[in-house]
Parts: sequence; C-alpha cells; structure tokens
Amino acid sequence: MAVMTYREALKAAMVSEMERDESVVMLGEDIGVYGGTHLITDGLIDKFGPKRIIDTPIAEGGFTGAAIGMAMLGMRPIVEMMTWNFSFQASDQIIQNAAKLRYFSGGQVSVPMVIRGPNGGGVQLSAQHTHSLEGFYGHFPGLKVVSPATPADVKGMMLSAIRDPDPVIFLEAGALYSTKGEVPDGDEAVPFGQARVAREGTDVTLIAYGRQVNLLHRIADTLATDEGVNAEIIDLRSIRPFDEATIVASVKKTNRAVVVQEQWRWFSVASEVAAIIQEQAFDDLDAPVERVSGEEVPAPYARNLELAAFPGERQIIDAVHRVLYRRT
Amino acid sequence: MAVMTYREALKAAMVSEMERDESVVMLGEDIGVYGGTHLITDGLIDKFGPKRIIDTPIAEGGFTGAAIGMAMLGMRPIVEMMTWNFSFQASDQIIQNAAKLRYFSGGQVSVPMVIRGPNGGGVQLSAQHTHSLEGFYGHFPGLKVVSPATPADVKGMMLSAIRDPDPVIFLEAGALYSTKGEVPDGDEAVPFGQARVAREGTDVTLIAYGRQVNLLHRIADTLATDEGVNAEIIDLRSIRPFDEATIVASVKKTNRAVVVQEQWRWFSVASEVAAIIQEQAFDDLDAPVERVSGEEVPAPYARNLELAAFPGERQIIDAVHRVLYRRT
Amino acid sequence: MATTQGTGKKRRQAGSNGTGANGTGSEEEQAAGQGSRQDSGQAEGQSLDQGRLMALYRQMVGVRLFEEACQRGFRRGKIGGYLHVYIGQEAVALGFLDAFRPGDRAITAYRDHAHALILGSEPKAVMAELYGKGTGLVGGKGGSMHLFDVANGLMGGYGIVGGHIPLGVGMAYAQRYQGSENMVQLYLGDGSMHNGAFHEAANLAGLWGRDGMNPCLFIIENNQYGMGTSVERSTAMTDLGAKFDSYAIEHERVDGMDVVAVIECAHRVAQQVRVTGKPYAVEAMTYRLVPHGAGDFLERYRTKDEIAEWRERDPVGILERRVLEAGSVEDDLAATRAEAKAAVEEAVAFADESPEPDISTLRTDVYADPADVRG
Amino acid sequence: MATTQGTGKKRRQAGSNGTGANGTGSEEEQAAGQGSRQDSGQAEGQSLDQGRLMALYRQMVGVRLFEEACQRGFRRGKIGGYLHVYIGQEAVALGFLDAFRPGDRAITAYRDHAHALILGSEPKAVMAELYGKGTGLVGGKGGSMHLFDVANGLMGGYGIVGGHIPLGVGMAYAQRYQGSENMVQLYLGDGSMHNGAFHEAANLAGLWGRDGMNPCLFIIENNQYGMGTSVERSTAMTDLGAKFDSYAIEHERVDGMDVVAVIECAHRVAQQVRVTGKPYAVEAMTYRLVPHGAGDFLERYRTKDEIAEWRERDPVGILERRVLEAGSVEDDLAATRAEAKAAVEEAVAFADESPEPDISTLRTDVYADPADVRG
Ligand SMILES: Cc1ncc(C[n+]2csc(CCOP(=O)(O)OP(=O)(O)O)c2C)c(N)n1
Ligand SMILES: Cc1ncc(C[n+]2csc(CCOP(=O)(O)OP(=O)(O)O)c2C)c(N)n1
Ligand SMILES: [Mg+2]
Ligand SMILES: [Mg+2]
Repeated sequence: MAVMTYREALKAAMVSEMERDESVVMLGEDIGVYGGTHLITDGLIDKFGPKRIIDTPIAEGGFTGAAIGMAMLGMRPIVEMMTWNFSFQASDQIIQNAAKLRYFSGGQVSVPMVIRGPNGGGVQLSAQHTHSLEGFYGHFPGLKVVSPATPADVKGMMLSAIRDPDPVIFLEAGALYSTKGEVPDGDEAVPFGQARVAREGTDVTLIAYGRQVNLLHRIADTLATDEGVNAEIIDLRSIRPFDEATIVASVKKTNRAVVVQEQWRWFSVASEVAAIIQEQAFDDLDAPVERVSGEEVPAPYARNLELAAFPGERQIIDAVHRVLYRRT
Repeated sequence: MAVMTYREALKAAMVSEMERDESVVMLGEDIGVYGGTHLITDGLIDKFGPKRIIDTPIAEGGFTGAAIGMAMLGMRPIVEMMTWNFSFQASDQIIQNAAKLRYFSGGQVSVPMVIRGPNGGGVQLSAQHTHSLEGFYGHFPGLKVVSPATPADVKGMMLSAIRDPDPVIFLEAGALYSTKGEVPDGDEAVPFGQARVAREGTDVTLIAYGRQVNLLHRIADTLATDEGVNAEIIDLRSIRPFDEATIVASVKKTNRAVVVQEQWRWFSVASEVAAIIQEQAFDDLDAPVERVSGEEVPAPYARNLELAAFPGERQIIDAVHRVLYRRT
Repeated sequence: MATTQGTGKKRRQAGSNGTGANGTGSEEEQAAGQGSRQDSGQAEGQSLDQGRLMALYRQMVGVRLFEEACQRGFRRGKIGGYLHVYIGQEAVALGFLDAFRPGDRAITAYRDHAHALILGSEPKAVMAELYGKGTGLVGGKGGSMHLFDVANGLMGGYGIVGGHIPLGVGMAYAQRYQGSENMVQLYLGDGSMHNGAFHEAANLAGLWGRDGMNPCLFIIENNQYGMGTSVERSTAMTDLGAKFDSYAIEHERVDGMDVVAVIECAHRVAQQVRVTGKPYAVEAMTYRLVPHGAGDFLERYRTKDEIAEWRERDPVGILERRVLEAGSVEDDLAATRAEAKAAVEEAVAFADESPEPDISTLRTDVYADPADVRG
Repeated sequence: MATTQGTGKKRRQAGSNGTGANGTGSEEEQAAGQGSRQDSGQAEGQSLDQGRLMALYRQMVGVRLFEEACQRGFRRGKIGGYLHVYIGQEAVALGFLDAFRPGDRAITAYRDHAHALILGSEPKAVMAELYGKGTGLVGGKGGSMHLFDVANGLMGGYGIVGGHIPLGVGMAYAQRYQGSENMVQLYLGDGSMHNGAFHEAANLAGLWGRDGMNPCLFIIENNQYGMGTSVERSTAMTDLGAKFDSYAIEHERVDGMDVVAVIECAHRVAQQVRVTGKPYAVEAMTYRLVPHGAGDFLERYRTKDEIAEWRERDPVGILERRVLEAGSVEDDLAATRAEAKAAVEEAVAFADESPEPDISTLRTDVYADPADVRG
C-alpha cells in the first residue's frame, strides 16, 4: 500500500503495462513533447520514445480510427482524449468500428484498445467542455465503459482495461486527478463488472460513480452525525458490464435508494438504475427510487450557475429525506 | 381526411412549408438529382431549384454544420440524414453546436433547423446501418427529438418541426414509409411534448414509439380476442420534450406497464419510462414495469438472427403475462 | 467582369423567388443596427495617414492591455475555466476587421476577445463575461471561449477545434441566399486545418463558391502551434494556404505581425470575395507571444530564443515605429496608452463590481420556450 | 537510396526495443498461413505472357459472373440488405492485388466482393454470407458490406463512407512498428474523399510516412460517382489524386479499365511503398457499369449514352482482346467462362442449401467473453 494521487496511480498503471508489453502504445494530442495537458503522460516520450508515445494532430476521429487499425493487427493502443468533450468527433469510429468490428467480422477481429481521458465538469469550462458520457457510450454493445473514482480503482481498472481484449471507454474523474488515496502495490487489477460498496450502511442506499462518490461520503457522514441515518454507498465504477446484483442486494437490505449523477437525467445511468431496482427489488422498496441529476441545461460558465447546475448536498439530502419519509 | 402513405404525408408537410416560407431549404446527399434514396424528396429539385434543394458531398458533419450556420442567420434548413446511422459523423455539430448555441450565446442566437431521416432497423442492413437513436439524442438539453409512427403524425409533427425555433431531431420510422393512414387535410400541426393514446384500455399499459407501435396494436388485438385482456397503447412520439402525465395517468388506471423498444436496453428510453412510472405511480403499480428491448448485440445480417434481435410478439406477450401474474 | 455579372444574375434569381427581397430587408435592418464599424474604404495599396495609424494603435494597445488584464484576472482567480489570449496576434484581427462592413459576419474559435473588442463590443461587458457576471456579453453563460455580439456581427466564439468552420461557410451561403452583398470573415487556427470539419467545410465553400454562393474569407491565424504541437509536427505539408488548392479556393500569405500589410491585403481580398461570391483564404503568419492557455506553464515545445526572435516582431512595436515614422511623437503614444489603460481599468472595475448572474437565468436560453425545459 | 536506409534504420530501431522481433515473428506465422496468393513478381514495364493473361481472365470473369449471380440472388429475394457489386471495376482490384504479398493487408468499403474473391476467399463462403447463412464468410453476421478474411489478408468490408480509411493507415503503422516488410492496400471511393475521415487519415499517413512508418497504398476507385453525385458535383477541384498534395503524398493516375496497365503500376508503386515506408496514392479511373445499389433503379444522374461509351471500355472486353492478341482463341475463352460459370453455380447452390446461422450465435462475437453480454 502506498498513498498516491489519482493522477499518479493512473500513470503508474500505464507505465507498468508499457514496460511489460511492447504492443502497448499511446496516441493523443500533446501527450509527448508538451507532457500532456493534464500531465498524465509527462515524461513518457523520453522513456518510451516517439514511436510509442505518438503526438497527433487535432483529429480525434482520425487518430482514434488509426488506433483501431493498430489494435486489429495486435497492438494495444491507449488513446488519450484530451477531454471526453472532444470525443464526439471520434464517436463514429468508436461506435461504428471499435464497438462492432468483432461482431461484423464474425469474430475474426479483436479491438484491444483503451480510450481514456478526463470526463465531467466542475471547473467552469462551460457548455462545450462539460459532459458526463457514461450513459452515452454505455448504451452500445461491444464497448466496455468504466468510471473509477479512487486512486486504487483508477490503477486497478487501467490494468484491466489495457489487458482487455475489447475496446474500453475509460472515463476519468478529471476533477479528482489530484486527490490522494491508498493504492495497493504491484499488479492489482480490478475486474470490470463489479460495483464497490464504498460504505456499509443499513438505512438507505446511495448510488453514484466518479466524483459524486466523494460527495456521497460527505453526505453519509452528515446524515450519520446529524440524523443517525446509516447510509450505504455504492460506487458503480463499471458502467458496462454493469453489476446489478450488488445494487439489488443493498436495496433488499435498506429498502430505499437514491441515485446521484452529474449527467443529465433523461435516458441516463440513473434512469437505468431506477429501472433495475424496481424490476428486481419491487417488493422490497419502501419508497420510489429517487434520482438526483444535473440540471437540464448546457453547462453554464458563471461559478454560481455552474454550482447550481450540478447535484448539491442539499438536493441529495432532500431526496434521502423523501425516501425516508422525513420532513426536511 | 385523406389516406396517404407515411412517405407522402412527410413530403406533403415539407412541400407546403417550402411553398409558404422562402427561408426553408433542404440539404443532403442525393436529395436532388437522384431523387432521394428513399424518394422522400423526389421531384423537389425541379420544383424549388438547386439553391433550395442542395445536393451535398458525403460530409455529414460539414453540411450539418453549414445548415446550423444558415439557421443562425434566419434560414430554416431541413437536413436529410440519408439514414441516421450516418449521423455519428455529425454528432459533434448536433450536440456541441446546434443543441447549445442558444445557451452559450446568452440567447443571442437561435438554431431553427430540422435534421431528419429514417431510423431503426428491420431490413437486414446489419451492424453499422441499424440504430434507434431516440435516447442517444434525447439525452441532450437544447435538442428536441420526435419519432412519429403514423402518416398523420409524421405530417403534423414535421409542420411543427419546421416552425420550431429550436433544432429538431426528426426520427422517421424507415420501415413504415409505405404504410398508409388517414391524414387530416391542411395545416394540422401536431405539437411536441404530447404522447398519443393509440388505443384505450383498462388492464395494462403498453408503451412504445415508432414501428413498435404497430406491433403493439397487433398484440393488443391478440390479447383482447385470446385472453380478454384490454390493453391501452401509448405512442410516445415526442421523446424530448417528454409527456410524463399521459403515461402516469394511464398506469394509475391500469396499474401495470410494459415498455417496448427496438433500441438497446441500457440507458435507454425504456429505462427512463420505467424510472418515471415508479417515481410517479409507485403506489398504483401492481407489478414492476417490464421492459422489452433489442438484444444486446450489434444488429446481425442474417434474417433469422435479425428477427431474434428485435422485440417479438412472444417476448412482449410474456412480459404482459408477467405484469398480469398469468402463466404463459 | 464575367464572374461578377454571373454572381449578380444568380443573386437576382434568388431575389426573384422572393428570398432576395426578404433577405435584403432583414440584412438592412441589421446593418442599421450596427453603427459601431464603418469600412475605412482603404483602397488597394493606398498608404495610411498618421490619423489612421494612431487610431489603429489606440485599438491595438487597447486589445493588448485588455488581454494582459485578463491574465492578471486569471491569476487572481477572478476568471475561471480556460483563458486564451491574443497577445502577439493583434494585427491579424485588427487588420482584417478593418475591411468589415455592417451586415458582415465574423466567426472564430475560443481565442476571441480581440475580435469582439475590435467589432465594438463594450470592454466592460467582455470583461464582465470573463468574470462570470450577469452583466457579461452573454450573461455569464459562456465565458472567455464563447463571446457573441450578434448586433455587431460577431457570431461567436467556439471551443471545439474545427467545429465552427462549417458554420461560417453556411452563413456565407445564407448571406447570398438572402440577397445581401455581405460576407463572412472566418478565423481559424493552423491546428484546426488537420481536422475533418475543416476539410468538409472548405470543400463545400469551394463547391458553393463556384456558383457565387459563398462569400467566405478564410483567415488562418497561423501562430505556428496548435497548443504544443508545431505545424511541422502536425502535417508533412506545411504550406497551409496551399491546402486550399484541394478545394479550388484561391489563397495568399500575409505578414500577420504588420497591421498595415494586413489591411492592404484585407481590403483587396474582401472586395474580391464580395464581388465574386467565391471564398478566398489568407494565411496570416503570426505568433502567440504567450503560453497557449493558463495550463501551459512549461512551454517545452519551443525555445526562449524563438520567442525572443518573434518578440522583435511584436505587432505593437511594429505599429509604434510606423506611427512615429508618420510623424507622431512618443508623448502621443504614451497618452494613447494611458487612455487605453484607463479604459481597461474601468472595465475590470465594472466586472469586479457587477453582480453574479441571477440564479433564475440558469434555465433560460435552453429553448426559446422555457416550458420545454423539463425534469 | 537514402530513404530506404533511413527507413531500414528506423525499423531496426523498432526491432531493437523488441517489437521488431515479436512483430516479425507473428507476421511470419500469418504469412505462413496464407498460401493462397504469391506475388507474381511482375517487374516494372515487363509485359504479360499468354498464360498470365489467361489466368487473369479466369479471375476477372469469375468475379464478373459472381457479381451477376448476386444481382439475380437479390432480385429473387435470396440476398437482403444492401448489395453493391463491382461490375465494371474488376480491373482495379485484380490489378492491384496482383502485387499483394503474404502478410500484406487489404481494406475497403462495402463494394468488397471482388477483393475477397481475388484474395482467395471461397466463392461458396462469400455467396453463403450474402445469403445470410451460417456457412458464410463471417457466419452470416455481416452480409455483403462486411466481408472479412483475415487469414487471406482482407481486413474488411465497411459500410460507413470514409470510416475505414483511418483503420488502414493505423494498420500500416502497426506493420512497421512490428518490424514487417508488409504494406496495406487501402481502397477508397471517389465520394469518400470529401469526408473528414479521409482528410484526417491521409494527413496522419503523410506525417507518419515522413519517418518511414506508413507503408499504405491509397487506391482510389474513381468510378465517377458517389451514389448519384458525380465528382464534379462533389467538389470544385476534381483532380482527386492532386488532393494528396495536401499531405505530401505522391500520387499518379492509372487506367482502371485495363488490368495490364494497373498491374504495371501496382508492382512499381507497391515496391516503392514497401521500400520507403511512405504512403502513395493512385487514382484508378474506372466506371460502375451497373446501378449503385439495389435501390438505384432510375439512374437519373447519368445518361444511357455515357454508360454505353464506358461499356466500350469494359475491363473484361479489354482483357479479352489482349488474351486473343497474345494467341489464345475464342474457344479457350469460352472454356474458361464455362469453368467460371460452373464455379459460381456451385457457390450459389452451396449458399442456397446451407442452413441459417444457429440462433445461439446471435450473442457470440460481441465481446471476447460471452459473459460480458448482459441484459
Ligand atoms: C476537437 C478538439 N480537440 C482538442 C481540443 C483542445 N484544444 C484546444 S485549443 C487547441 C489547439 C488549437 O490550435 P490552433 O487551431 O492552431 O489554434 P490556436 O490555439 O493556436 O489559436 C487544442 C488541441 C479542442 N478544443 N477541440
Ligand atoms: C457517412 C456515410 N454517408 C452516407 C452513406 C450512404 N452511401 C453509401 S455508398 C455512398 C456513395 C459512396 O461513393 P464512393 O465513395 O464513390 O463509392 P462507390 O459507391 O462509388 O464505390 C453513400 C453516400 C454512407 N454509407 N456513409
Ligand atoms: Mg495555432
Ligand atoms: Mg464512386
């Protein structure tokens, strides 16, 4: 165990895999000479050289597609989206090629690649630079989609992602790059398809992923100290494949659930979670599953507006009170 | 009232608006000289000339973006996606510009445009040419998304779409172009945000949009004749803005709901519908909301596989039996 | 000129089916609402007199000081998000916008402060936008990357590289379709030219221009880098203007550090674009004298020497020398700088004191009808 | 040659960090598994003897008859979805694939039957795929647009215009990275060149080729139309080869109706690409003698006369004349056609009699691990 930042843990996983496996390369904008806009890849071009750390022009579709071609011949490219907001330009390559190649080639082709970068808002980047795309990409069969929230998970899931035989959409919590946490030493891969019980509790199940998980920890503490409410927190972390069992088991215990997400409500991860719970824990639910999502507006720039656009403690506590039938 | 095909009704709406309003133009691939790959625009270039019926190169992102620019200066472009499967190449323009321009310009700019074309599968076009994108686009604030299933609605909703001050994603049921139906004469615009009760019933609420609505009619008849079950059918038709009230009212009456969609289950329209119902009709539900969706696979080519990949009568009737607690 | 008449005919045709009339009408209204800029009528080759040079100096220094104030505001935490300033590139926008006429439109990427200020946006409103205030140019909703001033012809401020280029081409089509004599100034970075959106849009411009339906002037702000990637490391063919040959779009290169050279070019090519309705491209050679953005503190991708060399060609310095040659004295310049400084300080004070946007505006401007915002 | 050595060095470098070794190994394995094609070693300018011409005629007629059988199968409802045949364009793929070596890769769009057949795919398996049978080349999952035969070097069959182009460029990088001497033949249509994916991919190819890391041969199948839109109506600059100047990629044009001319070009440029590791582009002038696809029954976009003129240059006819000149007699040709006809009939019978895919295959090949398919 060592204490590391999310950034360091992420980098450590990629470096160890690149040292272990020559077929792993990286492509992206300013990941080499510049050092990476979020310094995730800082120094790697000196360590691995320009044939493995490939600086690209501003052509997300082109270099993502090229990486798919590399993967089809047995390489294991890691593509950096400087931020996921730019991935719409690559969505045709991701959705039409990466996700479907194994299928429409009748299993003749594999696409072992990782597409990674910061996702989510919170630093006033406004409308075009603020998206939370778990549901957007998670909708498509053939893709795997993960959203780690802790340094330990970002390292362990990146190890799994690079070794995965299928394309992985790796959505990093950009706002958490500098947060610290305990990280197991060595080769501790975290498998996909397993949610994490981040806090055990008995009274209500709080479900989230990415930076909202940290928000839930604060709220759970408040609820415990101020109201004696013992909340269980589930960090989804793997969006596709999705772990239904862990959520359902928790709700069968607590009989109440609140799902929190930064992304917009309509046709989202929270919609699916609510649908799953009512399907599989119908008789155990003492209240409707509550959803707390981002406001139905493009992200605004002004600080006060941006804060109001994302789920806040007040809203979440109100939702908890509703499922507990308590007055706020 | 006149009987028309879905294709004729769609075309009639666009032609009448083009005659009424000089600012309406069309852009797309092979919509002019060729006549339109689905003959929706057949003959229009002779009628309106090449400045209003604009044949484009194969550059979905480019001509969709150009149409956004036209709309920003007060024109009302209608962009044809030859099929919606090609719209991933335009998704950056649709999601980052069309949807958000009014917001990040502080209301200085409007984008009155329609993007239309056939959506959904069923004719063995296989993985890259089979998508049902209601949830995919419906997720984004700033867009309006509609999915008409009848000739009357396709005409009435196209009239509303062209006159709408905001960008409209107009998802036509490609498989239904040749289906016939009664269409009101003249200027009968169908407003957005209102679901349609396609069949009144008392025992169970069946919810769908697009070509699955016709499937539900067949099933409702079967249920009525074979089992004396009186199903209510709701055609969502407007995906964003969404009509929650009509669904909730129906479920409060029937106490049971089955949602059917061609699109994949995860993070989809059916997820949202189930979430809404359990939120707003929790105490009225006698059974969990059932979802019947497309198989979690890219669309296969072979006829038998494709049929197995889409919701079939058997699956839907089984779901109805489950919500009715009947043995199948 | 055949082309001209050809275009004229085409426009008359457009007019004849009614759109011309409509179009022109609305265009004129807009023009009316745009006192802020008048084309200087600078003719080809004609040299600039002292008064004009001094006026340009006032504007350029105004932009430079404004951008420096932005950098301070960012360091002091008053400005959030991303901040991209125009320091070193001022002569490009200042020179081309000298040929901007009422009813014309300008569109650019996120490095957009200069374009707004030169087109006549209130410095107070621009700074307030950067400060995220309700008095901002777009009400605090967009910030530095999304400046819009439609009344003055600025159609934005965009954050996705390449994404705004098709919009500009479509606007140029609309102008002709509506029967106006106006044009679009489409600003783009060197780095954006390797993006597919550029290729698709430029091809449409060339195609539509063949029928006189695309009065679009592509202005390449070639500051040598896309973030940390030099032109040489972005493409094997580094003559960016020549890339327009693929679309049959004429092009030339201009010294983007010398506003006088830019102005000469701007008026000449703008005139051609207006008359022919065909697109044209100018590669303005310039340099970003400061980091790409706030995150760019290392600048490993370029040397101090390189920056120093380009500083010799700082557009402000070059214009200063020209103003002095034209007969002004250092005191005039100092006085002008002082005025500009005062104006910027006023803008900063205004931004600082302005209130945050009213929270009720969070849900406005999503749709024309607020009732469409649901959930 | 400096470039060669330069490239050689680079490859050795790649090798020295181990990938070369790995790569070459795996490449050789694959090569071993690919008896089906051997490079004829046709050298520059060298003319083809009667035997070679006859062999080419056999292949070309085989493709032509296969495609005609597909059209019948579609009309009879045996083939669903979209069907795009290669009739009129046979000389292009046949000529370029003559320079294909074990370990090379080919990638193309949806008009892909010819490429599969020429690379050695079983006509039975190809026809069965079109018939949607479990015995099909990809198990009935892809259909006409998605033919894959990885063992023979065919990396697909893609339905989204432009979408496959970046993949081919990435494959060429991988080949060099893995230290092989192989190359990629990247087929693209004239219509795809106006798509952003082409621009971004070609720019990467030029950039990577500068370091000898992109042995990619772009083969433009210029059949004059993208569906119903002619090259002239798609772009104002119709010299498609010249568009590669924007990426510093060398190019030439070849008569795509004369397989002998194509073969001469193919071997010469393929050799250059292998040696230099740099991309190269050839614009093959050809013509689609049939409708674009099944939906294209009106063909308003071209005249009967135009089609008739091009029929004069039908690649089968041109090759026939060459074979006869070389000394064969009409009987030989008739015999060859009969053989080919029999083979196609056999393929059709096989496809017809083959069973539908087992329903259990619906959920296979989504992920490597079927357990990842959930819900
Ligand atoms: C599609 C996309 N990819 C990446 C980015 C991140 N990014 C912002 S500015 C920039 C460099 C753009 O360079 P250039 O076009 O030359 O403009 P300049 O900043 O030099 O004015 C990049 C890569 C983006 N905004 N959009
Ligand atoms: C992105 C995209 N847009 C539109 C289509 C529909 N479409 C299929 S083939 C075709 C024409 C392509 O022309 P070209 O590249 O010249 O190839 P050809 O068919 O002539 O061989 C079009 C527009 C598509 N498949 N993909
Ligand atoms: Mg630049
Ligand atoms: Mg073609």
